[in-house]
Amino acid sequence: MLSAILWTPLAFGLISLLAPRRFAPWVAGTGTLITLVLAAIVAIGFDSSQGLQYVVDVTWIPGLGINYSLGIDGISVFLVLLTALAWVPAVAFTASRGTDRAGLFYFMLLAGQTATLGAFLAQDLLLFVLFFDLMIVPFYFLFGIWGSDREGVTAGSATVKMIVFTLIGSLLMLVGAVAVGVIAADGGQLTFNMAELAEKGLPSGSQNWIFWFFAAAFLVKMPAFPLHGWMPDAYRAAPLPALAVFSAVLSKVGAYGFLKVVLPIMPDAVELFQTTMLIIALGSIIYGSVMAFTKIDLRLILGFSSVAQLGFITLGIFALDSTGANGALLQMINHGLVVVPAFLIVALIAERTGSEDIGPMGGLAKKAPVFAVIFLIVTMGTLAIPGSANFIGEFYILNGVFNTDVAIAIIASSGVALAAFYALRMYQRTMHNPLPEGSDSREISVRDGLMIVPIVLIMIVLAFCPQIILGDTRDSVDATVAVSKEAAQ
Amino acid sequence: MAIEWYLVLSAMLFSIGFAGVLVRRNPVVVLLCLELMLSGGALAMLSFSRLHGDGDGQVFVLMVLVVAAAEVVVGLGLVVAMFRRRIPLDVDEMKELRG
Amino acid sequence: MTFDAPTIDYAGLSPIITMTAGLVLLVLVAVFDGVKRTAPAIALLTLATTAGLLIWQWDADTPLLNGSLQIDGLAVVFSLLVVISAAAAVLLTIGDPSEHQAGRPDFLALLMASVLGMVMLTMASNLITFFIALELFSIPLYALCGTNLRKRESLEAGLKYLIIGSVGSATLLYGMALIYGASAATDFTGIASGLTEGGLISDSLTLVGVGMIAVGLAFKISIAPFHQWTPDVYQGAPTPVTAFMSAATKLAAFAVFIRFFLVALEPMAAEWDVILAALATISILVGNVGAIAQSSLKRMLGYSGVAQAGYMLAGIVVATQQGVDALTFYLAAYLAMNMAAFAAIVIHERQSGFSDSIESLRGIGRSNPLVAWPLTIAMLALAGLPPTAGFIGKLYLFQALVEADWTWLGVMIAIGTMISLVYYMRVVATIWMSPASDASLQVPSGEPGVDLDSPRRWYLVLPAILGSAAAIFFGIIPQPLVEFAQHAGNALAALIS
Amino acid sequence: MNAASWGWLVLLFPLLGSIFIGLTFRRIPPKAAGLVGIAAIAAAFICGIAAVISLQGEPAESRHVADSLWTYASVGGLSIDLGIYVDPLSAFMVLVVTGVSSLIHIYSYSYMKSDAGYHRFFSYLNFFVFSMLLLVLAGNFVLLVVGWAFVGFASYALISYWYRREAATRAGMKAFVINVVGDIGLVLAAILIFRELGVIDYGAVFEKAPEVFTTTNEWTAVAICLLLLVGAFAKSAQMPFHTWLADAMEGPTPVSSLIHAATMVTAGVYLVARAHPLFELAPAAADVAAIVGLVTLLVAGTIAIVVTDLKRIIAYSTMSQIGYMFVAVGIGAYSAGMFHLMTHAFFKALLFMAAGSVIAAMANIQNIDRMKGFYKAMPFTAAMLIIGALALSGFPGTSGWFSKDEIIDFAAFRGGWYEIFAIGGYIGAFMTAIYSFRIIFRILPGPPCEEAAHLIETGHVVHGEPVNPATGEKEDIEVGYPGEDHHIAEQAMGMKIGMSVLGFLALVGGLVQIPGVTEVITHFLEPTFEDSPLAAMHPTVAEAWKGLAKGAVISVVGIAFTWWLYIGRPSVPETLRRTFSPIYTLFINKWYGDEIIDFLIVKPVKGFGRFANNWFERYAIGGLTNGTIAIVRSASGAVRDLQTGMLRGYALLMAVGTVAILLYFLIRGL
Repeated sequence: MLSAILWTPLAFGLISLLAPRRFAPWVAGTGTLITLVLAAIVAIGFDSSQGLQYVVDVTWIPGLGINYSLGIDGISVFLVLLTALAWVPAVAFTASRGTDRAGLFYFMLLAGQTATLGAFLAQDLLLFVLFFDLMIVPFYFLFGIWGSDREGVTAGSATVKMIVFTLIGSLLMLVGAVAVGVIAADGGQLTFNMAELAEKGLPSGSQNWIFWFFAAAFLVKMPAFPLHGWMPDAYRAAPLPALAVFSAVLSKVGAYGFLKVVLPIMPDAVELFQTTMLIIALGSIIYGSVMAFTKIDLRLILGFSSVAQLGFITLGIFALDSTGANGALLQMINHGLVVVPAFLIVALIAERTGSEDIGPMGGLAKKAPVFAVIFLIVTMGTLAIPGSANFIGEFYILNGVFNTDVAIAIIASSGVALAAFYALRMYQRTMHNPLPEGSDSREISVRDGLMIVPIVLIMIVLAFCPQIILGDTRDSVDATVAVSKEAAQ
Repeated sequence: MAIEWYLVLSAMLFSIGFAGVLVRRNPVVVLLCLELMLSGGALAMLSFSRLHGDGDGQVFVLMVLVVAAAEVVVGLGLVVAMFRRRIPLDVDEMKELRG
Repeated sequence: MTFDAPTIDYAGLSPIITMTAGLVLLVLVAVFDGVKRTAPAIALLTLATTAGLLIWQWDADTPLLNGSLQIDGLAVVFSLLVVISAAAAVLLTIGDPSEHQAGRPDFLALLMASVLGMVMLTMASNLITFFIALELFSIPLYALCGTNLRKRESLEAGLKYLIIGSVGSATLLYGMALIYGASAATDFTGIASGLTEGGLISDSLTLVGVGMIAVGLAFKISIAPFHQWTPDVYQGAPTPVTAFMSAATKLAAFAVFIRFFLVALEPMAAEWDVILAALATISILVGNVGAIAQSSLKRMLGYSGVAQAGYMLAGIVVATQQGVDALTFYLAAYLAMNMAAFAAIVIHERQSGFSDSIESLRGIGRSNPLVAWPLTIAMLALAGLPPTAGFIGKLYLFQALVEADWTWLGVMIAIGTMISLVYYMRVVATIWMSPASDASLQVPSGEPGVDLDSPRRWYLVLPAILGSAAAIFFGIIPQPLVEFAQHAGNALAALIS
Repeated sequence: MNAASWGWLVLLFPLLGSIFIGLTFRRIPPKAAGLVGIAAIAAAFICGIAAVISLQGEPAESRHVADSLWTYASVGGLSIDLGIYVDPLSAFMVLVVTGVSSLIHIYSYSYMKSDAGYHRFFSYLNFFVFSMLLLVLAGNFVLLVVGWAFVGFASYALISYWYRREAATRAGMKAFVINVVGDIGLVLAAILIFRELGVIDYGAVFEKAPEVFTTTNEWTAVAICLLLLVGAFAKSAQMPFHTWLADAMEGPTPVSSLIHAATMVTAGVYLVARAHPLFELAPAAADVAAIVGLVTLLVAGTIAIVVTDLKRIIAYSTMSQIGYMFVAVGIGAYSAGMFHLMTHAFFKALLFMAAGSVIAAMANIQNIDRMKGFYKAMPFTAAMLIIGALALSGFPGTSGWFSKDEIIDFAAFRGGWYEIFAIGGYIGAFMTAIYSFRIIFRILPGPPCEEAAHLIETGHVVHGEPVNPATGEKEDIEVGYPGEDHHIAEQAMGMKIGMSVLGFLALVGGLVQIPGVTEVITHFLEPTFEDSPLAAMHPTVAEAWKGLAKGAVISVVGIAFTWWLYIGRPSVPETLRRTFSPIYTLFINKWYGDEIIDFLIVKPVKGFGRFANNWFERYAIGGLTNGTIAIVRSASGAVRDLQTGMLRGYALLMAVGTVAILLYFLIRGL
């Protein structure tokens, strides 16, 4: 079952690459829908009381001790669903606008989905690393080929920068992952199964350096302050539908990695570097928020807001507290749900104004009240207004951090106020104020609405009952956090 | 005579050859210097062969002589080809490929 | 004194005999104009037969010719890879101006001689065969580099390669003399026991000998700081020759490197591992850094080859069987990627009037998928990105390094790989993300060598497709290649602690 | 049905109304939307009454119902139910909110008639009422935060309702961000409560708090209460979070009336009353509430005396009156505070409505300097204005008289240093009389101004061009700027109904709480405050009447003094202004509240933003990124410079390398 979820996108991607041009969008769309249905079936069938489920475990490279091992637990179940979901509007949006070299585009996009799903499903550490590295490749092409050149920065150079910087961490992580397996085996049978590795444990001396190899990969991917140097150029270059899924899902893989890999396998190091990580997270929150409200490019506002949000998520994870980690996981999903429509809305705004700078914008709500309301809901989600699931995520995160370090919690909470400012500013400067010449206040079309509204509806449903997610994730997350807690004692 | 002297001589031969490669600019002379270097190796080999009193080293030296000849042949061939193309026979002038 | 004729194991020798026969045949063919056109077929047939015989000897583990050669897993595996590389080179040669210049059978005869030297080198287990085989593969290669007689660069590359190569050979020879002097033996096992029994393991003169042999071999596999010929020769030599030597010289030289260092010098591994690790590190840094900002694709691949050699050397540093396995795997993968890359370059060259500048690749992602895809896959594989064999190769190396407590060298490889992304990805970016420049489209069709149909020539396309397919295939299903590599490592299992 | 079920219905109707109007905005005519909105709130009001009746049926000692629909979120022991808590206090608030809201909805139905965004307005307004009711009925602190933020959002949406005006959007942003700061205070308070008590539901929290916080003023209890106060102050525009309220007057007048006078801004008072068990465990925090209330009361009063914008005068007056309420709940006069909250809702909503009517007649000019002689032109509005002003200034017999003086009496009764609050309260009352009758005396009597004259002559309201008062440019009425037709109470039934009812309530609403006679509110709220020793204390009836008498005197003297200032000797204000010019400057600049916040918070954050953007991102992050690239590139240059193409150079490097290796080995061999 999980194999089907994993490979369906790639298979359909290949078909769309080879299919006649006009069928490519349909093939790709079908592929993402099938993936979504399969993921939904798995999520519905998920039993929160049992740990790892739907396990697939086949020897892949016996010579290297690597297994093709998939599984789903409370941590990954909704992230898989989010991944399956996020790609649907991205494909639909591209299909509705048409694109150059469509077959190749959908192939890359769907290959990216397979890689991302792989990272969430993998239960073998090296398989995880492989998919983690693989993710960036299709996006490199997507951003580079279909991206747009900005002043002084071509899409090509922006993406080279992106792939170099994100892979810096990934390669170190590869060394680290190998080291984990080898050191844990201690001359015995080599295995990279995450659960077994967590059980075997590592000597704390090795944990310390391996921890940073993993952290480098995850922090760059998020990206976290001060490792976000690649982000602005890449975000500005990227085609928006691809950027939507990139920002919504790929950035979460880093946070997921902390939760799934680092916490259980390197509990001593986690304990040791907890404060450092909390400070990095705090830096991301403050810096990301402040940057978000000085920027006028919508993509960068959202980009830096992601830096801040990922900061919150990291904060929650490294609170090493049940509420913090659960909040972080919930927040990963919430943020994904917010970002996908946000970037599509940016695309719609750009279609109406011909620009992505909020400087000269305004008044788009005039003839487009529905559009404005959709954007308003998304904005409120972004700033985590109490009543949204995002708020519950932040609330639990802050609660977790509060139990760990009061000062950090209080400083972090100022990020909430800054978020209110930059998110609202983004909304106001586009939708409100006078409508300048040359901007076209046009209502959102039904077709575009169908891409965005379902996700917005999911946001609203979750706002009424975030427990839908928390109920399933709770046990797995608590088990993960418990490992670190034990190490602390 | 003690083996040391042969070894010193071989080392000198080798070093002179290497120095020649470093300082001479005419490819033909450079090829000559290469022969010196090989001869240095061969002499050392011969001395050790005598020292150990087995024939392997001597066989080896025979082979080395052949190899050296072959090398020079190819080298000279290339020099001739360059000469025919009116390329100056100066290794310092061969700077098309660099950077 | 009675003379006992040595028993000759013809089965074990059969690949060498076949190669020699093919070589002689080619030289004969060169004489007769009427049959000259069959030369490539003869060459391919010879290679195919050799490959067949090698597979036949898959499980062999016997000394040949009184122990001067040894056919075992290591030899078979490496010879097979060399033969594959040669076959690709033969295909790519067809229609190349250098082949035209030198005369087709002569050109191929030189090539086959070089291959013969390499095959012998993989089997060499004696200093004499080691040296002869090394020279047998090197000397024809010097000539091959200069075969494009009309091009000044080609001649320059040939002469540079020859002179620097000979310096390397002489150094190697001198080192051999010193080792021979210390151990009183020329066969590898004899050296090992001679050194151990003589208590000369940390003797200065022995170590100097080891150092000089290391220098000689490092030169062949383009290890910095003995690498400087590499970019020049890669760029100047005819592309099919570059294609051949890029992987094959590394294969052959690494085979003997493994055999000599891990058999003959195994007792003193603790003496030389640090220096080799240092050389590997220097290579990784110099190669990767040098490749940045190159404008010639072949030259860039030359530098990249220096860096890759550094990665591979790490497999020897660890002095374990797993290291050999990883190295073999990496070399096989490297062969596949290089085959794809150079085949693509050959196709592109013939279309673009022999330009190998990276700029000339602008926009070919759209106009010329048969160049673009293999080149892209090759670049991704060289950069070690999944899902290519390059990724698994690095993984394998990391594992070997970590197990042998050489993690810092693994980190060096990781850092080198990061730097390498800059230039590999720049090529990919040029292919896919830059609009076609006017210059690359305006190829004067009257110019000699312009072959607008080159993407339709099966003998050019085949290596490109096979290479890139292999790079992907073994990235997804690496186990067959892992086992293949382990076959080489197993041959030394008994000898490596 | 029990009270909780009625409570759910109270919440349900406005929510449905909001969603329905929002979804059908293109389908149903504006009038229908307005009627649906009114009906929804009226239904909520009726359900509120039903809830009260049902609640009264319970025995006094268990007169509170908690009910939950489902588990909202539950992780790591922190379980949050989607639950409500109905007790006399919340029921009282429900009645005030729904009652006043109904009237304001009716008023808006006419007032906003020609506005293009009619649907949007009613949808927002209904959503606001829903949020406010959620705030009031929430059963735990997290849900309280939700309601708290929702009203903030609704407030934002309605302040920015005429979003074409940049002043309006800016004001909305300011209100929202300051309110978010308040939300954060509440969030941290909730987290701290959970950490200390392990529960988050009201009932459980109030039960456990005395057990856990065994000594008064334990720092955690104080911290919790102070954090709650941050939320309360931000929402109720108390210093130093007060600056948004005056700007919020950019919203349509019914919004000012409903949100920024009658209901939302008093939420802070409700919160303190709600959490009184905590505040009584942390008297220090309660004192902070009272002191801040007093300071705000006085400062806002001084500003209200000098500003000339009609709506802003009333807005500062609101701040000032909420100050009274904070004093009340801070010193323990809970029922008095709630009583003042109710009467204030009546007369302040009324004042805003009347002001809206005047402003409409002035074609949206709000400066009282321009207004004159509306007594004849708009008799009904004038009457309502006078009623509002009388009640506000605590004229004997009006609702404000009873409620305000009850607070001051209690302060005097508690004695000790609490006397300060009584004295401050009387000073405030005097200022209240001045600013409320300053409005009356400046805009009603005298020769009619241009607009008033036009109204008298033609019977029609002046048709001003829709102009943005801030920039003077022509407004775009399509996006919902009030249309060219302005509606005044005299000509619009809905406005008249809303105002009359409120006018009646403002006059007689105080009669429910005549000391010694009725005291309905005190008795009604008693079950909520039964555990509080402070609430049990009462001044005697005689003392109360003595206080009322004092209040009456101050009010009458104040009004008379104002008459003397503006009618008797119209030159005096100008003289005073010139004589006390520094003080006047201080007052007219609102005690530089905006500037201080700007200097302390906005500037540093913006400066940090500039620093981050112009310096840090460019040099540190860019340096890290590009610096790495530069190092690699320069290394690349070095390698390529070494590659001279010269054969002898290559050989030399080989020689160097060889010698280095050999040296290593030689040294090693020694």
